[in-house]
This record gives sequence, C-alpha cells and structure tokens, in this order.
Amino acid sequence: MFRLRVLGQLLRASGAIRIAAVAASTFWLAGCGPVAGASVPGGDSAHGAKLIGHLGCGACHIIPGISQAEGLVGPPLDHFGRRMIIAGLLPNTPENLEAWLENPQAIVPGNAMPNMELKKDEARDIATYLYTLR
Amino acid sequence: MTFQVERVPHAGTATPSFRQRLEHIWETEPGVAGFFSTVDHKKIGIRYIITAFIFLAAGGIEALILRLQLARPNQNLLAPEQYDQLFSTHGMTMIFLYALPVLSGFSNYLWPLILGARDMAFPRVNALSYWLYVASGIFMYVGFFMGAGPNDGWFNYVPYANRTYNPGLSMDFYSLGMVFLGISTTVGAANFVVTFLRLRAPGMSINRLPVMTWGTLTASAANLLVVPSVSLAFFMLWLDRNFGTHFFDVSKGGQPLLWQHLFWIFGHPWVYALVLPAMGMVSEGLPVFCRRPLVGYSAVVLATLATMTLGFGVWVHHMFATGLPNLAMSFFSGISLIITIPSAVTVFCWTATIWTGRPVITTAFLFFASTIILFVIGGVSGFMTGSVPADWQLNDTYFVVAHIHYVLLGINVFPVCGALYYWFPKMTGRLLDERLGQWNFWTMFVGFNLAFLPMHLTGLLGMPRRIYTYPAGVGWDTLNMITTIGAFILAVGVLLLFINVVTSLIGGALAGANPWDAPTLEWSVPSPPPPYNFAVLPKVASRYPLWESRLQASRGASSVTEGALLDHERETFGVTPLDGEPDIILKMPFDSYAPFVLTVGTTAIFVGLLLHRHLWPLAIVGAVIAAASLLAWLWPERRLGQTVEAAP
Amino acid sequence: MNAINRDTRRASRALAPLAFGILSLFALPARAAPPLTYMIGDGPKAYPVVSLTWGLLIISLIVITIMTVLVCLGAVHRRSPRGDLSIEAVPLLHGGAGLRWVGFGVVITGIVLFGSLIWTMAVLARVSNPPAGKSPLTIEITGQQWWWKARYLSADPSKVLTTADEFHIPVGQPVRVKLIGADVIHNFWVPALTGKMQAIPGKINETWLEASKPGRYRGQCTEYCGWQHAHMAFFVVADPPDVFQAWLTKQLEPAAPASAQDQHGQQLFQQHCGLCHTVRGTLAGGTVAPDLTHVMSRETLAAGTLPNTPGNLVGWVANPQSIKPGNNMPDLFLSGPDLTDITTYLRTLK
Amino acid sequence: MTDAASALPVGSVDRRASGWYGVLCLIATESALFVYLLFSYYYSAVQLPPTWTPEPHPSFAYSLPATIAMLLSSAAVWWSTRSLHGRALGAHRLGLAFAIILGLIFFAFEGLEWASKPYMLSSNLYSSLFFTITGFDLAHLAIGIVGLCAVLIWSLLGYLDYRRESPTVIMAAYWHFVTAVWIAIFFTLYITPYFR
Repeated sequence: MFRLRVLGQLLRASGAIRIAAVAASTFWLAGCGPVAGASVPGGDSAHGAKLIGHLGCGACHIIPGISQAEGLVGPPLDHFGRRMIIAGLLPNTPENLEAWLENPQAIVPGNAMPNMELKKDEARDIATYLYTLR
Repeated sequence: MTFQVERVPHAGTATPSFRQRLEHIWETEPGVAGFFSTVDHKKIGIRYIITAFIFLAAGGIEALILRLQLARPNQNLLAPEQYDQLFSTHGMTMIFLYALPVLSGFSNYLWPLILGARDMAFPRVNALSYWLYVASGIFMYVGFFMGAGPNDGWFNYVPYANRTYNPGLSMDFYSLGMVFLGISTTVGAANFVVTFLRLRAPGMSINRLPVMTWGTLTASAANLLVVPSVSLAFFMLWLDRNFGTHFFDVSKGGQPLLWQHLFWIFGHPWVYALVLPAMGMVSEGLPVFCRRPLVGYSAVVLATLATMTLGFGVWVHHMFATGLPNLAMSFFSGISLIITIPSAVTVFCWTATIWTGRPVITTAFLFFASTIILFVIGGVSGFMTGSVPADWQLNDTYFVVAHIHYVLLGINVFPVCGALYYWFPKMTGRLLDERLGQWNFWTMFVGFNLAFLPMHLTGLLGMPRRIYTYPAGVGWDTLNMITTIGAFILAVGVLLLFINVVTSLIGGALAGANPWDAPTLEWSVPSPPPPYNFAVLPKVASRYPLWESRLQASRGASSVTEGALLDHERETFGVTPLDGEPDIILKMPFDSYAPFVLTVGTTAIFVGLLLHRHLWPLAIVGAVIAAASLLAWLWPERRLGQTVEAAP
Repeated sequence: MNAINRDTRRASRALAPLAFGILSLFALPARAAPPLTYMIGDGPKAYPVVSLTWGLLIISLIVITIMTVLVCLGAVHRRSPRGDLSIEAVPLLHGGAGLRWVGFGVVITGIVLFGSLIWTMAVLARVSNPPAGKSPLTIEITGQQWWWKARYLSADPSKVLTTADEFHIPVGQPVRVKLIGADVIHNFWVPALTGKMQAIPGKINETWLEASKPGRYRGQCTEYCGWQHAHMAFFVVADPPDVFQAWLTKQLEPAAPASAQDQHGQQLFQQHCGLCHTVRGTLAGGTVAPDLTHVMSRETLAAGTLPNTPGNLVGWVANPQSIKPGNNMPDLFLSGPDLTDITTYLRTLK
Repeated sequence: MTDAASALPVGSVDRRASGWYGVLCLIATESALFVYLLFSYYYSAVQLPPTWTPEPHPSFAYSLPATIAMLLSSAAVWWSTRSLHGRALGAHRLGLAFAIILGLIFFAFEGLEWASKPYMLSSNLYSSLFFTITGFDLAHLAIGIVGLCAVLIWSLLGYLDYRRESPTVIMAAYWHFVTAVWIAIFFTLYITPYFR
C-alpha cells in the first residue's frame, strides 16, 4: 500500500542527504536560474521559460528551472544543450528543434507529443531556454 | 513488629538515626530490580518527564521535516502519504505522548512534596500509569516505524479512518494505542484526585492547598469523565474495521457525525487538561519571582474550576461547519466566548502579581511571564474562532494551526520550561545555568513567535490545514518560509535547553534546600529530597508555610521541623478532604513488580488484538497474566493493614 | 434591517481597498489579491462576515497590545534592582490593589465579550438564509476523492446539468448549495463568497452563496480527506445573468459529433475512458469521474491541479499518478499514437 | 495530630481507606463510559427513522428475569455488607455467595437473550449497538463476579472482619454501580422503544 515507508526511507543515507540538500536549498532564497547563454540568435530565454510553464510541458518532462516540471511521460530535458539527437531522429540543432517544437506530429507522426500550435518566435524562445540547460 | 489496629502517632523532631531508619524503610532497591519495581513518586515523576521530553524531541523532528516540505511551494521532499503520516504522528505525539504526560510527570514528582505527604495515594498505580504510558507510546511508534503510523490526523475523522478508505494497520495501531493510553491516563487521573482529597499535611485545609494542585486536580477530574468518550470512539472504530460493526458505516445507518461528537466531547476538555496544570505551575512559580503571594488565590482557583466546567460545554465549536441547527450553534458559540472570562481572570491576576510585586528577572520568570503574553495571543484567536460566522472562515485554515500552537506551546511548553528551571534544583540538587538559560529563553521565544505569529496571517490569506503542498503565487510563499525558519530557531532553543540540562547535571551550582526562597513545603526538604520526603510530617497553618514569619498578614504557625513521626513501615497520613485533619494512618505499599507485569500482560492483550487474525491467543495469554498480577496486587496484605490481626 | 445591511455593505466596501492593501503588503509575491483570503469578500453573505472577522481581529490586536505592554512594562518598571539569584535579599511584599485591577479588567472583558456575542448572533441570523424575495438557483455539489461534481437542479429533467470542478453562477442571484459526501467527509469553501460547510456521507447539508460582481472565485476542500486533499480545489465563476444563461445552454448541449479524423480518438476514448467518464452524445457514460462533455470550457484540470493547456492535458492523460499520486484515475499505458488521438479528440470538446 | 493524642486507625479501614476513594473514581469514569455508550444509542435513535430498531417491541422474556436477578444480587450484597457491620460473618459470606449466584443467573439470562436474537454483531447499526452495550455490561459484571469471589475467599480465609471491611465495602459499591448501569441499559434498550 505504502510506496515508501516513512521514516525508514528518511533515515536511509540517501534520504538524509536529500533532506539536508533541501534544507540547504530551502534557505537559499536567491533564484538560481540556468546560466544565460543564448545559442539561438534573437531568442528570449526568459519568455521561453514562461511559455514552458504556461503550456504545461512539465506535465510530461523534467525541465530544470521550471516549477513543477517533473513529468515522467517524455524524456527528461536536463542538459538539453548537450544532447545529441532529438526525437530519436534529428540532430540537435536549433533549426531542427524549432521545427520539432512547432509541429512534432509532422516530423514523427503518431508520437506522443502534441502539437502546441506554437508561433515561430515562441518556438525560438523555448528553444533558447532549452539550450541554456547545459 | 506486631500490628496495631489503632495508634496514637508520636510527635517529635527527626534525629539522624531516625532519618536513617526511614531511609532504610523507603529506599528503592538499587539496580535492575529497583528499576522495574520502584513505586517512588519522585523516580516515576522524573521518568515521566524524561520520556515526555523524548517524545517532544521526536514530535519536533517530525515537525521540522513537515516544515521543510512546506518551506516553498510545490516541493516533493515528502510523498503525500509520508506527509499525512508525519503530520498525524506529530499531532498524536505532541498532544497525547508529550503534553499531558509531561504535566503528569511534574505533578507526580511535586504533589506529595508540595502537599506534605510521603507518596501519592496509590504508589503502585502511579508506577502502572507510567509503564502503560511507555508501552502504549512504543506500541503506536512501532506502527509508525512499520510505515503504519496514524494517517488521518490526531482527530481521525471517519469515514476516512474506516477500512474501505484506509486499509492497512495504521488505524488499528492508532485506535488500539489510544484505548491503551487511555487506561494509563485514567488510572493516573484517579490517583491525582484521591491524592488531592486525602494525602496532605495535617492542617492543609481546602483553602490552603497550593494553587498548582488545583490545575492538575481539575484536569484529572475532567480526564476521568472524558477519556472514556475517546476510548469508546476508538474502540468502536476498531470494531467497525475488524468485526464489521456499523457505528460509523453510512451504508448500514452508521453516523459519521457521532465520531465527531464523541471525539470532541473528549477533545476539547482534553485541551484544557493540557493547559490548566501548566497554568497552575505558572500560578505557583511566578509569584515566587515577584516576591509576593499570588494576587487572587481564590479567584484563580475558581477560574480554574470554572474553565473546566465550561470546557465540557464547548465541544461543538469544532463542528460549526457540520450543518447543526442555529440554536445549538448559538448556545455553543456563547459558551465558547464566555469561557474567555475565567481565563481573563487568571491572566489579570498574574499581571497584577507582577505589578504589585518586585519581579526578579530569572529564566524561570521569563518563561512564566512570557506565558501570559502567549496565552493572550492564543486566547484571543480562540475567541475569534468561537464566533460562528467567523469560524466558518477561520476554521481549518492555518489560523487555527497558529491558534493551537500558541495554546499548546504558549501554555504548555513555555510554562513547562519555566517549571523545569524552577524545580530542577529540587529534583537534582543543582541549578540550571542562568546565562545559557537566558539564551535558551530568548531563542525559543523569538523562534516560536517568528514561526507562529506570521502563521495567523497565512491562515487569514486562506491556506488550508493538512495540505502536503501548495501552489506558488497565492500569497503563502514568503510566510511559509518565515515559519520554517522560525521553527528551526525554536528547535535550536529547545536544543539549548537539553544542553543546559546535561551540563548543569554534571557541573551546575549546588542549590541547597530552598534556592528561590519559595514558600511551599517542597522547599523545606533537602534537594534532592530523601526517599521518604518528610522525616516528620509537617503541620500546615497557612498557604505559605515558609513565608509565615515575613508576611505581616499571615497569622499561621506551620511547623516543618516538628511533627508526627510515622515510622512503622511505610506510612503517611490520610486527611479529611475539606479540613485537612488526619483521620487515618495509611500504610503505603512496598516496591512491587505487579505494575510492570500487569503492563506486560496488557501489552500482550493489545498486540493480540492488533494481530487478531493471526495471533489472537496472545490476547488470552495477556489477559491471564494481567488478571493474575492484578489479583496478586489486590490480595490483602497483613503488612499493609489489610487483614485482621491474626493474634491479639 | 435593510438599512443596517446597506451600512455594513458600504462599510465592507470601504474596507475592501484597505484590506487589500494590508494583505497584499504581507503577501508580496502574489501579484493579485491572494485568491483564498477571506478578509476581502464579495456578496451579501460575505460582507457581514468580513466585517465581523475584521472587527474581532481588531479587538484581538488591541487586547494583545494592551496585555503585552502591561506585562513587559510591569516586569521592567517593577523589576528588582537585584536581578541575580539571591532572591532572599529582596523583601517580600503583600497586599496591594491588584484585585481591584483584576475586577476592572474582568468587567471590561465581559462587556467586550457580550458585545461580540451580540454581533455574532446578528451576523449569524443575517447570513443563515438567502435573502427573501429572490428565487435561488439550486446546485447539488458532491465532494469526492479528490474532485467536485455539480448538478444544476431543475424541474425539467432535460435542464439538469452535470459538470465538475468549475461552477458558473449568475451574478446577483442567490445560489443554494446542497452538499453530498460521496466517500469521506469533505468541506466546501469559497472564502470570498461563503464560509465552510462539510459534505458528510449520509447527510445532506445546505449552504448558500451569492456573488455581487462577476469574477472567478477559488474554492477549496478544507476537511482533510486523504492523499490528495491538497489538490481538491474548484472555481465558482460568477457571470452576468445573460452570460450565465448562454453558458448553461451551451453546457446542456451534447458534445458535437466527432469529425472524421477524430473518429478514432473518440473510439479510443469510449474504450479506455468511457466506463468512468461521460461525454454526452457518445457511448462514454461513466459517472464515477468528472463529466467531460465540455472539458475544454474549463480552465483547470484535475480539481485545480493543472491549468488546462495542451501540454498538461497530454501529460495528465498519460501519467495521472505521477502528477496527483493516489488519485482514482489509473495510468493507462497508452501508446504514443493512441495518446495523441485521445487528447486530440478531447481538445474538440469545447 | 493537632497535638491531640487521639488514636488513629492504621491501614485500610472502612471508607477511610484509599481504595474507597479509588472505587469512587472508577465508578465516575465507568459511568461516563456508559453515558457515552447510551449517548451513541440515543444519538442514532434521534437521527434515524423509527424503523432503525429491528424489533419495535423488544421482548421482556429474558431481560425482565435478568433485571430481577440483578436487583436481588444487589440486595444480597447490601445484606452482606450490613451483616459484616453487625459482626455476623456467616451472613456476610452467605450474602456474597447469593450475590455471586444471582450474578451468574443474570449472565445465563443474558446468554439466552443473545442466543435468541435473529441478528449478529455485524448485521446493522442497531445490532452493533445492542451487542456492544450489553457486552460492555457483561464484561463489567464478569469482573464484578471475580471480585465478589475474591472477597468471599478473603472472608473465608479470615482476612476480613468488621474492622477490616474495606474490600467488602469497595466491592459492594462497584456491584451496586453495575446494577445501576444495567437499569439504565434496560430502560434504554427495552423500555424506550415502547415510547415511540
């Protein structure tokens, strides 16, 4: 019934470290956004982050820096800027990424990622944010 | 020694050889044997306090983990089920395993000393109530460590507690554990009531009783009347879960609201039982540091009695949102507001004591005086929730969480800390360090208020109770972070207290019999007191036996050096309840294993009931052990004057 | 009575900006008014309660201030010059006018309490029932683990609407709410409009609410009800009467027939989801989960857990147990194409 | 002690024994328990339609003789206590024996009553309440019978006389309390349904 035993889990070393880590980060009030470094010209990574939150990408993906982005449906997007292939198909270039974001169903029909009906500049902003995840 | 049916008690003063003889009669066997058989109220009292503080630490750690989870919105430190078990266990621990037992510990230790007797009325019952308390506490914590701690809050509403929605052993551990603990509370309460009525120094009439004893008396009397309610409710819940009864099962006519009634009929008086003894300790300690008797002894005593009496009639204010008729709600709302008056009387008496006294600012004074402020804050938030329409909004938000913490920390933990600073020298012979004490107080005071004062606002901004996470951007983020920081500061304060206790035990200044120049009987005996408490039983002629010579108004002539020498085995006086005139020489029991064995039997019963599907014979074995030890316990003993003298 | 009513109303309205100012000062990160505060209210049921709560709060603050000052001042002003532990050196005192001041304090306390009690009773009497003369709309709301179902009752069976988690009401018309607890006890609470009322199994409780201006009011379950008690929010949307009527008419309609490319999605939906969810006009007729006939007209999913966006919709359908652990919707282990078809279909349910 | 040289009794004597005050506390808390049990019954009776009781007119076939046995046993205990005061040890022991036998007769009637019911503990709310309330009463009665037996044995062993009467007095108080509880239960379960 219980997925985790409360204190047993908490007492295990990993749990203790996790609590310590949260305790430490809890008191670190300053925001800790990813390092700025736009690899997509003209993109606004802050706006991209906001869009990611609004669209609910976090329901399927783990995305560092986005609140509640802990989804386990699609691949985690941490270190996205260093990943090699997107959608298991295309090299991870800004052009490919933007195309994918605008219409994933066109690139891999029937895949689980919905068309978000993004505009070009919106896709660019999101891509900009994702590339900050190094 | 031949046994006399009647005797004229000899009066006199204590000589060293007499003291030695008493010591021999009263002392507990050293070592393991003595550990399990002692009935000395002082040893039991200290055990109670230490055990309660261990539970306080456990509950505190649980609270800190909860506060980490809530420090920021949308955190995932705890899964929902973990959070639910932690907050429920935190509540259960603090309310049932810390708050009352710690007060019972102080009362256990202090009552005979402050009343001028050599032990409690039922020393073996005293031992029993302690062992049962420990056993039931361990029982419930075993559940917690098995991942089956309570998970429906301390109030445990049905139907969520029923098997349909709550499979597993969580609720079985909790419901049986509560019945188990209820036995301990009940026998302990009966012991206090009888001790209050009967075991006092000669001359301690009802109007000369130390004010502290009134708090524990009213709490104990209330417990006798309300604990059966919650025990019954939990027993019915256990039957519902395990034997298919339908007390709370809607499909067969059961009534979920019956649970709420039974629970709060108990629950609200219980809250008063958690604070009245602590208020009694403030009434006892604060005047000593103000260098004067308490202003309005009679008023405070009557207020205590009135609070408890009215306290039986306010339980429905926990149920304003259950769709009761307006007339009923108006009535309970009225009583909930009126109950403020006796509390106000007490608060004003304390404040007047400060203003008409000469306060000496010690750590104990700081804790006692801060209690007044914290009580006022906890009291007015209670006043707000007593008003039905306001309660419809305030109830089940963090406003009420803040309220209950102001009540339970403000009028339980803070007075208990004060009491520890005040009576620690009596218990150990050493003073707690004052410098560390001031640090301890200010850390706790600042941490506590930082944690819980903003929490009122969190509540006014609408944060509901018992949610394991909350969304960002609804106005609660900063306040929750402040509360978490405050909680950790408070924890540091409590840690300082523990450090002070340990270091002072080893190297604290020696206290002497009466380091505070206090007026009551416990300060007339050495620190720590000998096993027999009083070599000669003191004679009391006023409320403040040790201050008589210096209070102009007092015409008393108490005597602590000359009095009855009761030394045929263990003896003390029984007195008439009103006048305090001795009417019997009571034979006190010797050390006994019966309470411990009875507890072992009782524990076996409860474990057998818990595992009744697999291990029901264990309950039978436990019942046999319990019955046998009880019969052995009650078997009339010639040494205790319970049988006819065999030969003339 | 009406005059008093109007006065309170005016006072409450005057108080509102002040209250908003104070509250938002403390809730700095929140840009708008904190959505769940009850120190600002709207509607004839909320106004008297808001005033009462503020009144009691102010009395409380005054009492706290006076007593704190008294205690601190007393301790400092009267403190013994010898602050050390040699208490014996400080002479004992006796007597003094303490009791007279106690009596004085008790009398004032009594008067304040009596006043508060009268005020309480007056407010209680005023908010117990919807104002007479207006015909109320009746909604039957069922709390269950962990969402809210609403049935808009009507004498005409074809006008009975079932929906979930977002309830529209007409501005200026009282709404009677009948509360049902389907499994365990829940607590219905819309802080800005009405106080709490428990939804208890085996008992039907009634409360009412009325909004006097359009808005989206957040509500929340406040009785601890299990794992996802934290995620059991709902919204009351107050619309002008004509907008409300339009909404009601639209909601009563069955779902539009699925277009050719959505046929497969609809089929999958009926197959995987239809035993729990209803989409009127299709074979999906389950009643244990929210009615999804017009799901896209709602702004949130899963009882206020997620904003209703395409991403969240897909994420929720694909893996509800990681988003809201323990909730009654199972992970369905759908394939990518099936997931896409189902969610594409759902997005047509406007 | 106020320098009056009056002699005081030593040990457990009559109602000055601590045990007497102890049993009063026990009676207080156990009375409260039965108050809450009966409260649960009346609460359900008020909330539910009159049809909630399976039998609109509960039978007195076993309950009335049981009640009479209970009252007689209380009388026997009273006689036993009184005899001890009057130093009549024989009558004292006889009274205890009568009380024990009458208690067992009550037990037997209650057993028949339980066996005669067409429903079980888990049938419905009423049956749950019925068996729990009477079950609690029987448990108290069983403890009382064991207690009376203990007092009888102590008396036969020569431990008790008119000066050492505390165990008898204390046990008698408990027994009268159990009788009073039964009367309240009898009134609730058997009489009140006729008022509806």
